[in-house]
Amino acid sequence: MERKPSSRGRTLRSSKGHERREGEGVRSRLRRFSIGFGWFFLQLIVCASNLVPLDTLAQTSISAPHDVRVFDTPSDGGGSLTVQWAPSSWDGPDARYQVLAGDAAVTDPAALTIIAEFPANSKYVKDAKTAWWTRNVDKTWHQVLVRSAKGFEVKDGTSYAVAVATVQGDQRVFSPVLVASPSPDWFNWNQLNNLIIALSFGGLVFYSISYAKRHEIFLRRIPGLDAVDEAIGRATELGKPILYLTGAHDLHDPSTIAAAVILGKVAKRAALYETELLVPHREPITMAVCQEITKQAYLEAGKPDLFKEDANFFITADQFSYTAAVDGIMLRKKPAANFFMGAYFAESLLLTETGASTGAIQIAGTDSDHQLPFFVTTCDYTLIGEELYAASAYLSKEPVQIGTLLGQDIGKVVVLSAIGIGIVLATVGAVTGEQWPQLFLDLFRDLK
Amino acid sequence: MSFSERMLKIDRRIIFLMIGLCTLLPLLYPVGLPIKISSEVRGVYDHIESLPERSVFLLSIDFDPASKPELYPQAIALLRHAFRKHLRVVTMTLWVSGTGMADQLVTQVAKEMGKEYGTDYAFLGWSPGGQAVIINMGQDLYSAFPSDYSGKSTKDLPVLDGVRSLKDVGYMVSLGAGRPGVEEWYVFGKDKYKFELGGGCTGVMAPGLYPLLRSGQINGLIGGLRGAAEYENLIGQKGKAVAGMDAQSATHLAIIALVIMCNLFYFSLRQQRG
Amino acid sequence: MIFLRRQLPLLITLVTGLLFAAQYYVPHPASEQMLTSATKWLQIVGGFALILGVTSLFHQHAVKIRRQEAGWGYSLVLYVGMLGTIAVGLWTNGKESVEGTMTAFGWVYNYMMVPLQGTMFAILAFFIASAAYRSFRAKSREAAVLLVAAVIVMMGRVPLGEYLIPLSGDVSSWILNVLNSSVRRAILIGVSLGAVALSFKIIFGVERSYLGGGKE
Amino acid sequence: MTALPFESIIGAWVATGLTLLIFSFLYKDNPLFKLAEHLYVGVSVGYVIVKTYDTVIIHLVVKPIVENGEIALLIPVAIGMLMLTRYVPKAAWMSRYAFAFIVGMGAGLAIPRTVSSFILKQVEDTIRPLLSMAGSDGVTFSMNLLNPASHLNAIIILLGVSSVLFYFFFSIEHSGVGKAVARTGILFLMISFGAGFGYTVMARMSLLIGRLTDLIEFSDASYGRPTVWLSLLTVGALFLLARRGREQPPDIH
Repeated sequence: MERKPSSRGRTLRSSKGHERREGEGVRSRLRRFSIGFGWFFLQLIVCASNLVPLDTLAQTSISAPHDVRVFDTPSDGGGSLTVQWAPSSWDGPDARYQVLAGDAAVTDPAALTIIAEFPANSKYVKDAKTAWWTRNVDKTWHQVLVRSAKGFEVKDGTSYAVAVATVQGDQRVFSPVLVASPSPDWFNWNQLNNLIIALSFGGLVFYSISYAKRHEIFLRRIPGLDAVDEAIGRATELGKPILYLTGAHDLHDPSTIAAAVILGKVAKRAALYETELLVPHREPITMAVCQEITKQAYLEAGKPDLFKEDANFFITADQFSYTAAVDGIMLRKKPAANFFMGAYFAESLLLTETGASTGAIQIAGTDSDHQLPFFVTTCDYTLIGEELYAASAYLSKEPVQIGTLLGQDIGKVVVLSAIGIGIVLATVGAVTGEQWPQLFLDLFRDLK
Repeated sequence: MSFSERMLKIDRRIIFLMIGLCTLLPLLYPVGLPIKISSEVRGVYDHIESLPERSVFLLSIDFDPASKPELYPQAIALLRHAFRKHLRVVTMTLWVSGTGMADQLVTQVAKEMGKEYGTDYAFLGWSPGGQAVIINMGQDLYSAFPSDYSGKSTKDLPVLDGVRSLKDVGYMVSLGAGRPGVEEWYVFGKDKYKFELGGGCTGVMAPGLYPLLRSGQINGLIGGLRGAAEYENLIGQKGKAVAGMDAQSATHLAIIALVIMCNLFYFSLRQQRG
Repeated sequence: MIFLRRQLPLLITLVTGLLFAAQYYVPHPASEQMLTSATKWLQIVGGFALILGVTSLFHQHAVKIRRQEAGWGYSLVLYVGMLGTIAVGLWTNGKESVEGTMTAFGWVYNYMMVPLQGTMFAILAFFIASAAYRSFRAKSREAAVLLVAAVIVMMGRVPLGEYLIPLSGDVSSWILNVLNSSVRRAILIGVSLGAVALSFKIIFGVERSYLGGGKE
Repeated sequence: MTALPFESIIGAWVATGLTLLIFSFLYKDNPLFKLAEHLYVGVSVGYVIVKTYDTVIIHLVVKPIVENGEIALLIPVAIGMLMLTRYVPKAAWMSRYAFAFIVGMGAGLAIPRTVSSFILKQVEDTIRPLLSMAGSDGVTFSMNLLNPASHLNAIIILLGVSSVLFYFFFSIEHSGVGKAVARTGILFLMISFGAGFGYTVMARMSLLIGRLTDLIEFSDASYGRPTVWLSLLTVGALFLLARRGREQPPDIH
């Protein structure tokens, strides 16, 4: 037995109602996001009072799905409608729901195409990954998207009639037919948290850069840098040269820039102590820049006459030929201190092993994390990852570098506090079964 | 010069010889020790098992000959599994110097399994740009690869029926030796286009991909030759990876012995010097 | 001129950067269409960048040959290898195989490039072994922890190790899945913050080293 | 067994020879290795050029323009050309437009995607409840170390993530409690590097195994045993080179 749907007038009214809701969407969502917690808490209480216990699996006779809503899927590229309806007391594996759609002119739901059919205890709002600021109904409601499929095309700007039916055995009960039309949107509200995080972090970085331009900023001591002086001192005592490598990349890589900055400091010390400096290169432009840096360092140390053009020299760009040549230098000249700064690849081990066998103090600094294990085991000190940048910022005193570092530090504090607060709230949520911790947790979820 | 000191200074070519023998002998006289299956590798296997026939399986062969010993066996095992499950196999590469290898690999396994080019599988070849290729495939596959490796129009390939972009791919595995590799496929691919992603990688890369595995951003990870050996075991068709496991065992134990000896001599030397 | 040479490039970076960052949040088909076209362009430009990357070698070795510097013979070998490969490649339309049979280009690839590149990295196995013996010392508590973890993972990842010490497999899997994951996650978050900061600095022209020194 | 095709046999000899030339580096850096290394660079550059020409010029640009009239593709070609002005000193500044486009677009694409893939996703997965309600048992805390998702492991991951993140703070001095946290961070870092070390050893050994497997295959009689003959030849050549080297004074640089 099939029951005929209710009047068409109501259908139109409800679809108009949705249009209004959509028009308001932008402002209301923003307001919701900003007013946030208090508002939502109220909403939750209201929703909770409507909650129907799911575990009452009753064999009562079925009825038409109630509170059905059909509207253009928000935050999408068009071509899709969202259908939502309230859960019922008889939602269970025995009953099924059908979602039907067709031309807007159709008024008889039985004449519509069946788009989806599924057990009545599936397809909930909570299955779709959404955040509270985009959710307009409770998580326990049903939700289905109507999209183009074989034999049924959903076009933007065209109106479609949609109905939901409850099926049990050969009984089928229809909801009223509703009309809505899909359209593409200009903003994906689910990603609002992503946008806010990106923008505020970007703003933070620029703010901290400008702050660093105006204020002195404390940077912690980096133990590897202290070791630099010690190593140069020892080379001077032994009367042996210092070897400094700037890595495999060119100056486009921040790690090479950091290596060049640290070279300035090493060269200055070497000039003061009058110790020979050897800087073999793999890249001609880096060599030219490092030559300038070295010259400047000797000038600052007041020993321009000691500066030698050929302290920086180019060997070859080929990875292993370069390595073999540098190993040769290590074996012949037996430098007392070896520095490996910048980006390194498989050659790192060949270099540091030879260096270790000559008994040199070795100090490395790299962000090539795949090579870090080898540097740590074969060198005396290693600047790990970001420590290399920090060392360079510390030495160069450049506000852009220091400010960026500060900005990133604050970013890390935010991440850490989010994790800390999040874990406490998640645990509270898990133990008490409350929903409100989700208000915070959703802010740090990747939603689409 | 004390004993320890002399021992530490031995010619390294002796050690080279030792490692050479540790590799060579087990290869010539294999033992065949059992291999345990890890949950990381099982993740990829189980997902392919769960796919219905004729689902689209995209395999991106993102490595070059330098990583061939590790990733080639992985690719062979994955392709055999996919062909056996009668999936529609689409292959490609983001690494220019891997193109010839990928072509040879796909052709060889397809021939072995009796599959036909165009209807059962396709090789799209290489395209430059790394991340740009991934995004473009996510937007429109035919824009990123207007023609396949042999120059045929991709729109005419029956194997790509109903596939418009990465969104229509049932499962995608990237076998990456670096950049672009598994991470890029997540960031520029799965993040937006929401296909299921699995990863295979060299041993050097593997530890860095574990956070993505834990967070479910990739649903499985085949790490290095060992991972390939596990996969070969899972599909019950042993190949080069299983054959290499004995040599792998021998060399690992040799390295461990060397590290221990190094530290013994080092500490005895330190004690002597006070 | 200064505008054309200095400000316009920065303006281009600013506009493209903001446009494509914003695109992510806009699902409208117009924005998707823009992304499709632009990534296609990026693909093609990527090809040119690749050529740019390898051609610096031409120059370097050509100079060596012209000046007959020490080892110029090797540079000649490089040139012969390159020109030979290009000639063969163009002759076979850049295909390693046609209908499953290997072409001459495929032969160069399979029997020259594959073994050369493969072996280049295989020699590292020997150097790891020698370094293991000569320099992987537990100089500090940190290095000791590293070595112990390394030994466990080396044991646990091979059948013989698992056979000798059955626990090693589970322990190494725990180290990789839990301890290692947590560290790599922290590094990943830190590096990502750095990458986002760098991207912002590039877009707003604070970081401009990518434009290259060059003459103004 | 059918005889192998001629080109495979020649190929096996060439491949074996080149493999051995590279392996000769283990003895020491020598002209044979340098020869092979330069040949490698030459061949791979040639390969990249051919592939790029075929893929980009022919398949991505010329064909679509000729066959479908996609004139818009001339824009990226123009950008690419601008990039090549690097080689013309006077016009080199024009290459900046190309780099500005690529780098700007790269930066723009990266920001939102990095935030979602590596910051949000990783933070989201770290935030896990440390207790759970399991049916009738009430509040439970799982201690199973082998299950990465257990509560105990969630705490360990939390500890690792926060101490390592703290270690990379640069605007706070590591003293007092901070020192203890930073030290924990270092220990976590070292364990992870240890895992990386173990895995890298595994990877390098696998590469060697792969090469030796090929050499064993090529020592087969059907190829004419190139491995055996060429090994002898390489050793002989190295010996000769070593003798010649001893007669000459060692080079300085």
